[in-house]
Amino acid sequence: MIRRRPSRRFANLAIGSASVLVYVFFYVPVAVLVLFSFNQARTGGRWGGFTTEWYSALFDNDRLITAAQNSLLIAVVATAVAVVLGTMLSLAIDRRTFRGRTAAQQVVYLPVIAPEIVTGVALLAFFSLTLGRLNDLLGRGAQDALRMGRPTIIIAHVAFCTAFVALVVRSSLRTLDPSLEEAAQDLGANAWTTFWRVTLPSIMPGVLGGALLAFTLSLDNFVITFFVSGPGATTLPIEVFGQLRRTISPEVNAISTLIFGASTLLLVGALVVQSTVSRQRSQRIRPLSRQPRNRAAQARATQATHTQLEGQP
Amino acid sequence: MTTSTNKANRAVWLRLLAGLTAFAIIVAACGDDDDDSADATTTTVDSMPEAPTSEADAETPDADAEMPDAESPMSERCGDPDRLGDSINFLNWADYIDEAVLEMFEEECGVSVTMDTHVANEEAIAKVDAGNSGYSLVIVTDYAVEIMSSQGLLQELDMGEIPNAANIDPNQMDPYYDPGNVYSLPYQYSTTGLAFDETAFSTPPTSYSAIFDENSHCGSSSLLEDQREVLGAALVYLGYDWNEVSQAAHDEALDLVLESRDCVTGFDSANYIGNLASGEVLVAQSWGFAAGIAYLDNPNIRYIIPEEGGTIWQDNFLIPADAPDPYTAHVLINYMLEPDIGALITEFTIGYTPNLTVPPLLSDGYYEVIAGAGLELTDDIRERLVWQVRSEEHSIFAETWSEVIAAG
Amino acid sequence: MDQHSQRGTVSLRKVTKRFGDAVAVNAVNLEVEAGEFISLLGPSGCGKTTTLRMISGFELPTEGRVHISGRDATDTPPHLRTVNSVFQSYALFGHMTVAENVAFGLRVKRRDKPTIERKVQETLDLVQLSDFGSRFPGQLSGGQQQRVALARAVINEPDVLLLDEPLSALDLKLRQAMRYELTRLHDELAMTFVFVTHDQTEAITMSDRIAVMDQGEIHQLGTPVDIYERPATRFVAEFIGEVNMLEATVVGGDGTRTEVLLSSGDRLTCAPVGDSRLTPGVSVVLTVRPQRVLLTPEGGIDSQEHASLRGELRELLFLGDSTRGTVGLADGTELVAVRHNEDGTHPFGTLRPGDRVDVGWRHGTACLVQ
Amino acid sequence: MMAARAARAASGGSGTALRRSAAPLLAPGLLWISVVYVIPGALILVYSFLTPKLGGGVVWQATLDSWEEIVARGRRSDAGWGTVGAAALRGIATAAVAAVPTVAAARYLGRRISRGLGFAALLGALAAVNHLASAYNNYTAVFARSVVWSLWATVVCICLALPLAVFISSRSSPVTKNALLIAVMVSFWTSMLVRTYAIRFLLANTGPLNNLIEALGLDRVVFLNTRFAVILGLVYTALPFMILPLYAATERVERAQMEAARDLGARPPQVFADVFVPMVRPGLTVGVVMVFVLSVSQYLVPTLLGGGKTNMIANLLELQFGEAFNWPLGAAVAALFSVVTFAGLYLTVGRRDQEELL
Repeated sequence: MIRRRPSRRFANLAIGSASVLVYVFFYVPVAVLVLFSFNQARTGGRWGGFTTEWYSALFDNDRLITAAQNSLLIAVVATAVAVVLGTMLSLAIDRRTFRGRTAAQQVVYLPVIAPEIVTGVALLAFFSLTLGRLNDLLGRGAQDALRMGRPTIIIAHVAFCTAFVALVVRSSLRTLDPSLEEAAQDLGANAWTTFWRVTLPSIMPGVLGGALLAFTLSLDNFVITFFVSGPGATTLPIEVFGQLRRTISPEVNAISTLIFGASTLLLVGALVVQSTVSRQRSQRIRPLSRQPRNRAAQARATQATHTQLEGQP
Repeated sequence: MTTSTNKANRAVWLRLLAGLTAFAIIVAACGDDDDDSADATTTTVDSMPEAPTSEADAETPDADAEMPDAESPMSERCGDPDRLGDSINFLNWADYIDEAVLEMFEEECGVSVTMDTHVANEEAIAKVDAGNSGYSLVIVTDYAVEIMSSQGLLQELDMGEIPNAANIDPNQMDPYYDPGNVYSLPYQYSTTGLAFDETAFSTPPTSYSAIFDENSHCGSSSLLEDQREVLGAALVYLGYDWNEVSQAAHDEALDLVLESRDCVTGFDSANYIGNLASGEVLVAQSWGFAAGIAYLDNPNIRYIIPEEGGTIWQDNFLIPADAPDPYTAHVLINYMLEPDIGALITEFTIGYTPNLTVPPLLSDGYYEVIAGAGLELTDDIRERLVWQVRSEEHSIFAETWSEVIAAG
Repeated sequence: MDQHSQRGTVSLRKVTKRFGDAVAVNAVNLEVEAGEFISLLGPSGCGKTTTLRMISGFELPTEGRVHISGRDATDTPPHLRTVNSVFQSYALFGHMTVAENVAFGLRVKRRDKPTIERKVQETLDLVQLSDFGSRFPGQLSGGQQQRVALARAVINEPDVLLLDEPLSALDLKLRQAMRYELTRLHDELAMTFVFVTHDQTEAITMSDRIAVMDQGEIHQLGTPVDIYERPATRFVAEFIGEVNMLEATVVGGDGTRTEVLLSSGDRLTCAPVGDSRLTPGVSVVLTVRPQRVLLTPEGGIDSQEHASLRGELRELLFLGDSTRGTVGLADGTELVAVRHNEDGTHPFGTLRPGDRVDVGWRHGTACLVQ
Repeated sequence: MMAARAARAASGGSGTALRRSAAPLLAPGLLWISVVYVIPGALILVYSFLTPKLGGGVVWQATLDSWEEIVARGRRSDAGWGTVGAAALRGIATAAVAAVPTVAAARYLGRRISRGLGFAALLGALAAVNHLASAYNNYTAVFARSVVWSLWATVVCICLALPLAVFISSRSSPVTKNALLIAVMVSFWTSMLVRTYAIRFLLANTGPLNNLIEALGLDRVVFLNTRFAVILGLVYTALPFMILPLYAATERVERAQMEAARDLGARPPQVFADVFVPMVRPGLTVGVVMVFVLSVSQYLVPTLLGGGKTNMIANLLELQFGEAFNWPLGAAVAALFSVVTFAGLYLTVGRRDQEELL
């Protein structure tokens, strides 16, 4: 039995229960929508029995499927571009000195702090102005006109995704010792090789994290997308928002459940991989963290000391 | 042998790469091309393995070869096959058409319809106003037609291409917003009034007092989230005209709305339908068709046009001035004015059809809802209905409404 | 006893600490006297830090009681104990200046401002950082940070100052300087110091007493001389300095001496460790410091006052200030002798590797441990 | 070896190599963000000086109407000189009420009393400004409300995220940690809209929460379309953005420093205020900025959970850009809103944290 001071036990209990509360808060709405995706009653509020008909209906619902495809496509492209641009930006800001660095940083921070709705209306104004002028200039017929749609959505998404990627990558760059890169260069690697062989692998978690965040933000964006979308570019949030005029259809719950399930599976898979890797690794190196867990490391250190002492005679 | 396999492999790989590049380019640059580009992309990628070495011919020949097949059994409802495009972008109110109609049109005429939806007329206007919206056919409500035509955003309809226009109820033609139907033809129309749960009232309400009078059903009533409808209702309740623009009248109407603000569950144009069905809301200012939808879930729902009056509104087909394919749009309008198609649409929307050939085709179910929910549009009721007018001077509605927004 | 006289004492009574199944500290008894400089010495993982943390209150003993200044403090939370700690990593508050760091303890006790300012200056003077008050810890060197950590603890005038490997992060030169500094502080403050270290030199040079710990137990508690000259266990002997260890079996003896048989076949008589368990048949280890070992040509040892063995000189190593000779005994076990070089002459005369030699030591300088 | 030397010579040594021009790395991303944010932002400012066009958009004819409307127009409903007095009274009352706990806290934590008083005064000033703004005109009223609600949401987010961050970072296994973090993210992967709609259902008058309340023998409570629902929605939406940075900061907290503080006699609340909070401050700042900015411009939450009865700045913008057909006015509101937000952030975040943020 481990004795603990009552106050500390109370604090642990408080922290633990608050955390549980937060997760409950997060997941009750998700549980509701999962439940409703299996609800026979079309209008929510009553339980009309279990059914999977909404899932089969979903596959016949071209609008939702197309919207989901659009969302995914836009998110993938925007994320891909943003990862490259964002990583470059963060490298420039963190590893290079140049005039106007602060100003550059502030521009990068703009998408994070700019109110979404303002960005949305500003982009609507901007695109309607510039696309109109461009079309006049190019004198194109209506058939191949430049217009709002997936390209404009992607342009907008790339911008805020880039900013988020840059911020996340920057944070992992900052924990990376620059002497590591200098060492690589000292060993004869050119800047390019250094980046691919040393810098990128070290900041990979940051890059992946940034990509994940960017993907999520792009997938879920409603306000900005709403203002810059065009023909054939309806994304899932916009489609769902349109449906809210009546009551949300069970198919929407079904597709949300599917997305939720897929992302959970994906992330749980990643977690399993990570845990396997870390278990393998921990057989070699154990974390040197806190007192009670420390014993293995201490035991090894003891051995080392002994060896040292015994090695003398 | 080995070499050739390698070569073949490499070729496949290169083609795949090219395909993917094409994919990326299509995605990044040509989201605006005429076909649904998701389909176009799929075709390109699919055709990759068997496509010959040249990349130029990857796109058209197959499609062209297939087109006549699709066209040959084409009915006369599809207009001139030579002028008909193969796809069209269509902007409609959300949840306002049976999607089967679009599939039928595609099957019958070989035109794929990409429908996008809007949730406000203003949204549709803004999209078209931005220029090169890509939409050949747009559906908006009455006053929006007037605004768009005054801005030169619309092109005149060629009635020669829309023979079915002759089917339209003369009552619904020649509206105030488009005299002579130069730019628009009616799609569906409905009214705005009150919907209520019959069981909650000993005597059915006949007036907006059911909402504006604090004592009745406080906490279970709802007003639309629409400045014109709410303020209009308040104005007529106070004895003014629905389209009144005087400051004094608006001051009074504002006070009334702000008072009832604490009583209504919300200003809500969407959720009240479900709430009526579930009993959470007992009386609501409502679109006519919405009362019908609520009735489907809760047969106790009734709809009235209050004695002070209500609005009539009509959604319309129109073709933007810069529509990429006006001809196909005309064909689609004509198609949707076919009796069977019109019936499909009206059965779905539970609105009123302006198409005189449609009523005989509507199901008993439809009439049951109309009769049961009290949605019949008699001449007596028609007299109480007004059209909402929208011009510069009506900006006072927005000013008054911003007070409502500011209040909470 | 009145509490005043007990101020500064620490008493651990059968204190045990378990983490899950692992026993970190096992039924330790320790009485620390007021004003004493005591070191807990042992390898990492021996339980010394856990012991210290039970005194500071960051760990609760699983069993046993902790008394500080005569009062049972087992259940007193850390902030109410009259002890202060200097942490291994210093744990300085990076967001506060040096002066704010030092003032922290007084500030949370809500002393008045002038007092705090005065005492902060005094304490900074004491650790020779008078002019560094407005700097941030990040701007200081390791040694300076160390002294801030000291000042931050001693300003509270604790009954007992706990130091957890405070010198381990410093380089050799600084470490030596800080050793002196700590001793000086201890003398000036007349405070009880409990010092945790794995470095025997630190413990031996600074402490009044040393508790050598291993596997959660105190193997020996004594003055540095005791620990060095008369290790109580094989572990202590091995851990402190260099030592020759010869396997042996007790073959006889009385109350004053013990007769053992070495693995090399030699019979020796030793002073007993006062351990009654040394009955004939028990196997023991004979320990003797290389500095105590005499190395002479054959027959050069007076066997009356010395124990002596015969062997062959295997190796001579010149170490600068001393020379080290390794002797192989009959069964091959080795014995090391170290002699100081004086006046540049060879301390072992003309002996060369391969010579037959006698090795021996004065009776009483070797110890038997189990 | 030779190769290494040659490479170093070619690049002019590693130091110079790192000092090469930043332009190629910087230009694409910076240009992109500028095109999407800076230029349209400037355009919005231009629009605010133009004439509205019926049907949306602008007529390119300069006017100050929009700015006059925002700055000079009074509120019809409850403006008046009396409100200034009322605002002052309210400010003083708030400060007085707030002073009790803040001074007590300052004393308890061993801080100067003046700091507690200062904080109370700040709250009082905020209340007074809020009162004034609410009465001044429609725009300032909605503005003030958005800010106050977002501040509440931020406070609630801190209160929820802090224990969770501590909880996660005190798990020993990295796998558990990641699982818990991912659990925060996964819920985030389901459409915000749909989840907000689910909250709507939960809070409805006939919804599960009210059924529960009734089952407990209490009266049903109107949650929906109240400020409670809206703030709850704001918290729900923005919470992950508080948890993640706060967790990252908590991970970096050195346990030894907290122990040192306790060792020096600080009680747990003092350790929290004097050591823990300063140490997690960078993460806290990031979280506060994110939550505040996300909340203050929220559109979906007040629309879905406010039911038109409880509105925020985005609803006002929607009115102007939508039904009101007054883009210039909307642009002016947006411009003012952005300027005030940026200025506020700049002033509150401070230099040191800014470095931390950027």
